[in-house]
Amino acid sequence: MSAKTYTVPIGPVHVGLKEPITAWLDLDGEKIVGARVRPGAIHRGIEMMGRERNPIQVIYLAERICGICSFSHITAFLRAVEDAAQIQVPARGQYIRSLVLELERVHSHILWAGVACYSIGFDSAFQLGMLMRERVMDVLEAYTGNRVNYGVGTVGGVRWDITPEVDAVIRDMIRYYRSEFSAFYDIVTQDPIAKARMRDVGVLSYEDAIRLCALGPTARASGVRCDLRWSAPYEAYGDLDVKPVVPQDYVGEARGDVFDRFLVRVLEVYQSLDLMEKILDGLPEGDIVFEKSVVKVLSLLKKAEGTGWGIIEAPRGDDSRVVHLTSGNENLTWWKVRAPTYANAVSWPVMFMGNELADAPLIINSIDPCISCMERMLVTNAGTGGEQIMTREQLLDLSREKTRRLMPA
Amino acid sequence: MVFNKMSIELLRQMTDAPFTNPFPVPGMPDSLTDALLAAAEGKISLNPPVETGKRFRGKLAYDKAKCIGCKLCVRVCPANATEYLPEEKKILIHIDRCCFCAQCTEVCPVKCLSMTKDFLISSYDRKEQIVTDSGPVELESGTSASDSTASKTVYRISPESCIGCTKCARACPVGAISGTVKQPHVIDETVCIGCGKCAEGCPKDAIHPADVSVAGTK
Amino acid sequence: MNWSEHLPALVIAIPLLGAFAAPLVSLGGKTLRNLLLIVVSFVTLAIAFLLWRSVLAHGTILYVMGGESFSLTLPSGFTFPVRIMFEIDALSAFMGLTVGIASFAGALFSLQYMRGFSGLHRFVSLYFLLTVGAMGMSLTGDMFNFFVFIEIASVASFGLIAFWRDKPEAIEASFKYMLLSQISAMLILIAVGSIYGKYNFLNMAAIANAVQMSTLDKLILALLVAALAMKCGAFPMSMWMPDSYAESPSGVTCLLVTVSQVSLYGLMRVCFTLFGTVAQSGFIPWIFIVLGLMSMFFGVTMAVIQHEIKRLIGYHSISQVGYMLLAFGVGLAALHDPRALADYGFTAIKGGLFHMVNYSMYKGLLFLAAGALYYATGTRDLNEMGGLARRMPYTTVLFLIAAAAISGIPPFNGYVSKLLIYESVFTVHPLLSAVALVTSVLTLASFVKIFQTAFLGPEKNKWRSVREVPASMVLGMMVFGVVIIGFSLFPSWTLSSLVEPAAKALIDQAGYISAVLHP
Amino acid sequence: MKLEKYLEILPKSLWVTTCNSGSCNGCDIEIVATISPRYDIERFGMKLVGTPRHADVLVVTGPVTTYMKDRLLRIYHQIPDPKVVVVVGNCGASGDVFYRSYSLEGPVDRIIPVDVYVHGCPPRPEAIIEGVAKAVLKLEGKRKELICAAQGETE
Amino acid sequence: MMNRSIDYVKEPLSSEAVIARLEERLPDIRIQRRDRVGGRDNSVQYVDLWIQVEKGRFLQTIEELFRLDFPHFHVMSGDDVGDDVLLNYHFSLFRVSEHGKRLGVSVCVLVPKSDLHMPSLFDRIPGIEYSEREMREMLGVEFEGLPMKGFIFLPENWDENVKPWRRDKDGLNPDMMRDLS
Amino acid sequence: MMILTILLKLVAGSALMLLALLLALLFDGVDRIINARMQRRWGPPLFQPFYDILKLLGKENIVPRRAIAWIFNSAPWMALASMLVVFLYMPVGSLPAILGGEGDLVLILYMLGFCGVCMALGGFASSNPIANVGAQREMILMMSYELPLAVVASTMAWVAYRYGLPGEAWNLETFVANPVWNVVGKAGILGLLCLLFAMVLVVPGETGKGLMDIPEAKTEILEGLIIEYSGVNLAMLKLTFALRALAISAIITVLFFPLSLGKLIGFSGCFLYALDFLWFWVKVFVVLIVVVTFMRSSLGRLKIGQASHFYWINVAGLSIAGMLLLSIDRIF
Ligand code: SF4
Ligand code: SF4
Ligand code: SF4
Ligand code: SF4
Ligand code: SF4
Ligand code: SF4
Ligand code: SF4
Ligand code: SF4
Repeated sequence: MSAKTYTVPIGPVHVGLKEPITAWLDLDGEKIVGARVRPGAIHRGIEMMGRERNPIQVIYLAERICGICSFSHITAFLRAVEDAAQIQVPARGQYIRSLVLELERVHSHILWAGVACYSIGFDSAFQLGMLMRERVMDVLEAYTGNRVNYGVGTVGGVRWDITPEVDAVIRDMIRYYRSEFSAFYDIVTQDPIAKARMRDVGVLSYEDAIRLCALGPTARASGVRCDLRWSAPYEAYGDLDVKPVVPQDYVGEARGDVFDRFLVRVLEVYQSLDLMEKILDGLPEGDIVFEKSVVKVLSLLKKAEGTGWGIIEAPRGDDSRVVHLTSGNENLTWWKVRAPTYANAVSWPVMFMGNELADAPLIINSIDPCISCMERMLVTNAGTGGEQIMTREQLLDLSREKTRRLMPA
Repeated sequence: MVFNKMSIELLRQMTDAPFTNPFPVPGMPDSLTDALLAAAEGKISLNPPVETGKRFRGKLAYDKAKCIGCKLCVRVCPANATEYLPEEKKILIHIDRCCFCAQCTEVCPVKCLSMTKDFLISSYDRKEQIVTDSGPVELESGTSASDSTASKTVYRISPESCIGCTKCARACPVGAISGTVKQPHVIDETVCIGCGKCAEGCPKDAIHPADVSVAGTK
Repeated sequence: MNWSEHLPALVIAIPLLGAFAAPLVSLGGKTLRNLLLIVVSFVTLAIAFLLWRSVLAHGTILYVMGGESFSLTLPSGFTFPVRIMFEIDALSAFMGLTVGIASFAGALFSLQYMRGFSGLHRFVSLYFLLTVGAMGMSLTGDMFNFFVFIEIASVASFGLIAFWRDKPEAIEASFKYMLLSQISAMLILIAVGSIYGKYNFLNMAAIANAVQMSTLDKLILALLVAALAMKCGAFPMSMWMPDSYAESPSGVTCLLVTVSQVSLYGLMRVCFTLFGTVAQSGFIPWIFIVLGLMSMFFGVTMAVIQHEIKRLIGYHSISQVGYMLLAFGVGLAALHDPRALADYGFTAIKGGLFHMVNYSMYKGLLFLAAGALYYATGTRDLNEMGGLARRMPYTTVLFLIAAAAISGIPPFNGYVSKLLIYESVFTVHPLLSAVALVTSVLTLASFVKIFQTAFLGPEKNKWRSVREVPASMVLGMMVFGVVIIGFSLFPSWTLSSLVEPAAKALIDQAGYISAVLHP
Repeated sequence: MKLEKYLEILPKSLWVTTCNSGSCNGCDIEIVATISPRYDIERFGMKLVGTPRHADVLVVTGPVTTYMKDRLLRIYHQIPDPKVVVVVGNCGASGDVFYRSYSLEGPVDRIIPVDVYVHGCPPRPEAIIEGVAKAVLKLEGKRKELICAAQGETE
Repeated sequence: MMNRSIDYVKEPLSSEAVIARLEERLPDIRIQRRDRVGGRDNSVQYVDLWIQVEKGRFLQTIEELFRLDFPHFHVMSGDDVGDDVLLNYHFSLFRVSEHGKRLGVSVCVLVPKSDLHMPSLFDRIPGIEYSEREMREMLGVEFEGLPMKGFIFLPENWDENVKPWRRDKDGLNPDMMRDLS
Repeated sequence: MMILTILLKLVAGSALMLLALLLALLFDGVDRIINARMQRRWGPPLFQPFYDILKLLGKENIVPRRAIAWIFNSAPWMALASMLVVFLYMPVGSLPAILGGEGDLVLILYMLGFCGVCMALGGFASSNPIANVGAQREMILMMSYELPLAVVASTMAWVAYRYGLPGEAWNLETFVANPVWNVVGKAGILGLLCLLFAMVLVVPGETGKGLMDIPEAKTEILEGLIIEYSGVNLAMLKLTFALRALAISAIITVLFFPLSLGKLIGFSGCFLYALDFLWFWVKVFVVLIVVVTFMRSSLGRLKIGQASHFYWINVAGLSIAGMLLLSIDRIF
């Protein structure tokens, strides 16, 4: 069936500071022959907002850059602040930060794997993944008090300590995943349909991954052996031996397709389990924060002057923050947020080319931008039949009228 | 091809009990209103939600009487959720703006703020959610980092730097600072709650925090 | 004298007269010429109808040119007829009627469609000549005449296909058509010559009576089958079809479709009537079956990838012809075995014949609708069109009717004829009906595609000003539309009074012979 | 169908579409969690649908960026009447941590009428379920009023 | 430059060697070395370099980095500092080589407001696209050789002349800031 | 007499169609519950699909401004009607089909196809690019599974003819009266199994679920061709989807599982009819659960290219193998 090329919009509903994306795909039949990407639908001006707030307030703002790798965001931010103000985090604080980072990675990767299944219509696998994810969510809640946006980091350390109970819960969880997660892993990686849907789809070659500065699992799936936990160890990772997970070490070759990205992520779940165990075993005694009085921290930061750069390996790739503090100003002078998707999104057009429309959500998803965007990716531009758009006032009128209809006087 | 691993897993899962937590009722009742009424009268029992963690941070509770109006919570609140009432020298909390970070409870020098376990908060009108006073709250331990420690932070004035501008005395919410104009001021460490208000306004940067161990209570 | 006796002559003479009168009448102005076009084609249709009625009422009609009596076939002392003779049995009349309808509808349509082109008097002449050719082929009872009429039709077709002489594609298509026509004409001529050489006569009934299955006869049969299969557009000799259908003016295309059906009719006549039971043995039926399957499948798969509307429809012609070949092949295979014939052979033939007339109708309508689209938008490229349903409601509905018919959507006539085919050919092997079913679905899909790209979808800005085509064009389409709906609403009537007599006539070789030889 | 009869059936089959107008995703993953086995909102006859045309409930998260404002309105219009709007998460209700910016137009109730707010940042899945239950109560309340009004007329 | 094979080097240089090399080749740059410590014993885990260069030397600096390794580009940060706009390009070298050997390199350039132009690195490092576009729309720096000019973050109907991060008259009006709640 | 028969058929026909509608919805509920349980979820109430439909009936029916209204609005009704009509030609248990004489397997296949076309047309008529994509996929899918379907149907008819089953070859009642399994030889059994499997694999395509949930793919193209539908139209489409699953399962049941419980126990007369009537629906439900619910739960979705490859090569191959085996069985 030769068809004319036509354009289908994807997005723009997507989440996070820099990640929201609108993509217009030029299709020839089902084949993508052109792609334009326009991020910024959800540009909230976070960097601007930060200029009017003090670092303590910005922690929670940074946390809400995105709720999935929220702890990565704040760790990167805190490291930048600590770099600028020359603050040294106590070892126990560093270990706990690493621990939460790994917990977050587990939660994020499992979620991603589930959603990837969801976007290929493999609902049962999605449900299975979600079911398994609840365990790490429980652990996060038990330790931090929240399932999402844990609020556990603060300048110079963390806010809550790992108590023996928490320790037990985490070890329990590690055991659970060690025994149960393989079910999910096997089901998906051995499923012929899942394989057919993910193999050789959205390929990003090794060279392209380098040129386009791809990060994290996206780059690793293309065979780039990069992992900040290894090449630039931060927090406790210097004491832990982290090996970048690249597909060539496991299946012999790295094709840089969605399947490889899947593989890298699920394998990293296992890696994280090992890391967590090591962290718990080696947890040093001592303070968890360099100064527990927030007020004191604030006055210290007020005096600090300098630019700091924090960079860490978030679940999706490295996450950078640059922060500038000026002495005498309690608020940030400026800061720069660079979430991993921001970098990985540049690779989308390359990944799209030559694939089918059916692959588009999967490809978008494959760099793991944010979850849940998928089921409404295309909504907003759907049927933009130029319907009349009303203002809120008109809407209120209408709704009053509706109420009147509903309630005959 | 039809019998992939998933199908076997599905058959297995068929035999497992559902993982679903049937909160509040397993399915939609004919009339939810009636069901809730019945539950309120104790005729039927509702299923509880999945239990929250020990450190769970729910809706804020505010003990207005205890508040000293130090505005520290306002300073740290990332979400603009605490509003200072200058006439009363108290605050009120917009729960609809709060991000449940517990930063205010941590910073509050008199611990008049606390996070409850209440998370089933939804409303038809978000202004319903403003907390003005929830009365005295029993504090649980372990809700904040500074709780478990045996020392407290107080502020001290370096007499050599102080020019006696009186700003700090006027700022101190608990009236811990005394002194006369153009004379170095002094802080009563037993009264000082370590809010840092005084240090904030000092033109000479003469006030600095110090940790003291608390022997007794208070 | 009863004028109705002369119907066979009239049905040829009137369009012929029209052809010669056209240049003269055109001098009298446009209106007069148009009037001529309409009146003559309508009269032809009317006569064809009357002819058919009378055949149904009175049985096979013989009309002998230049004889003492129009029905006297055997001049005294002769054992075989030597005259120019029309032998009109139910099948011929059935074909004649088809030609009449197509000619009338095409004429109506062309009236407006061709407006604005020069040399229209030539067009009218050629159009009538084409009608004459097609009509003659259906009615004649003489091999040589058949050849002559084929030539008339071919020559008229060249002219008409290349009517837009400034378009190189048209010239090319015409050339292709000419080449193929000439080859097939040549083959026919050789065959006819051989027959004459061997049997010394050309009358079909007489040949049928005399034929044995000698090597020469087999050769003759092969030649005729090859030539006519080529003319009717069976795979793989079908390359001319999409081109010439695409390039000729639409009013003509619908008639060309009928001409190809008449060629198919010729083929059937040759196989069933001329050679009859002697042909069914051996592999002739299988040739038809295989050709049919290939045509079906090839035609439709080629069609699916086209994006030029008339070419696309042209490719469907190939696949539709495949159905008929398949049906006739199965019918032919069953011809010698009365039980098989009763079980499925006759059904297959009925299906084939019904499909033939259905095909002429809906294909004609499709081409006219495609012409209407071209008329309105100036393009035949589907990719250019879009959203026209809002602007051209009549064309949309008529196209939908034709598309439903060709895809065989119940209860349209196409469904009935295809059903007859499926439910008979499967007995030979299930694969036959499976291929037919698949072809049908592919046809459906392909028409959904045309329908959606041209009529549905977002409206393109450039078509904002498009308007429905003029009334006469709509009327032309409606002629077909009404016939299709009629067939669809009264399938049993159509089958029993139109198709069945024709089918009986086709298998009734003895009847055909005896009508001439033992009147 | 008579409205009160209809309002009896509507709460049993609420189809939900979500719109993220600039949220941090925290709420969105909790919304996804509600369809996961542990919370399984399908128990209440609810399901997530892909297009606003099929939806009865619009769940909005996020403080509404300028870019998303028109899209949000458009989605709202695409939902056939009667419809319910639920704001999940405080950033949609009030801006939450995003309270001052050059590219925000929210909160949601400044753009479209909102029926129920679910507070939390993010709310737990149970809180979302409870919020939807509130929406159901609201619908049931309307129904009661209708029935009362009808009885009042007959008397 | 263009036909250099695209790969990362596997044998890293030490930070001292890199500093020496850069200082030798580019006499007027200022390099600040920052050791990042961490872990149980607070040892140096990795090193960041902060390099300050004149605008005129910028491309040459980048060339030098290319000679060392393909500089992986992270992000560009920047601010309006009065008469100039400060741009910090954050790169890293040796990111796939050895444990702890990645070298963060921030190249800081002051771009005078009188001539807000920078050479684009897009042809060398395509991954820089978003950052350059962002700096263009937020701070008003034009990158020569960057083909895409559309907004990536600001809404479509944004006034092209307003650069949100500028602190002068080109920046935001106070009334453009909206309070929520 | 004539009029009486017509009247009787009218009543019986309407009743059967109504029953089919109810059962289709009921099965939808069962399907959702079983699906949920297999995923360790609680699942919706059994009558959820009824609530959904009732609700949709009361909702506003939006016709997008750019849509071609008459096609957009009529397509769902036509689709539903074509699916309902199928049941008139379906023998239920030992009861003959209500319009058994007038239509047969070919007509049913056509109706299934026609239903797909109607939905595709509706999608096309909504002038939404995504609906367009969905509708195109629907058409491609239809073209793909048609070959195996056609092969199965023709082969079954051929079997009926060649093995001399009493009754008309294409008529479904023929298969009910004489189970094909009893007449064929060993190779034939194997062939029939191939055909059965091919047919089972066609089901996801026909119902658009599971691995063939391509035209509506929620997470790819947001419900695809039904994206613009709402209100009553959407209700009709939902009913159509449910009926499609029921219809195709009923066909499988009739062709391959005609076993009559009533005859087995030796019932006759009214009892036979009543028991077999129930038994028939039980069989259909079992078929549905296996071929629809279980398959859709355990498989992900293919891409349209893969789907048509799958049907044209794998499933068609399977069906042709079945055909050959049966031919061999007959000849030797
Ligand atoms: S990458 Fe995704 S999960 Fe991470 S911050 Fe960005 S939006 Fe959130
Ligand atoms: S910090 Fe505590 S005491 Fe101070 S104003 Fe806030 S609530 Fe009151
Ligand atoms: S919990 Fe956080 S957001 Fe809420 S009032 Fe306290 S400081 Fe503000
Ligand atoms: S007023 Fe304060 S600063 Fe000035 S001399 Fe006295 S003590 Fe020192
Ligand atoms: S103690 Fe107080 S009053 Fe005295 S000099 Fe210092 S600030 Fe001024
Ligand atoms: S003395 Fe200073 S720190 Fe202490 S309570 Fe008063 S203002 Fe706060
Ligand atoms: S504010 Fe500073 S300078 Fe003023 S009185 Fe207090 S300590 Fe002294
Ligand atoms: S309410 Fe909080 S968690 Fe939810 S989206 Fe908004 S910022 Fe994120």
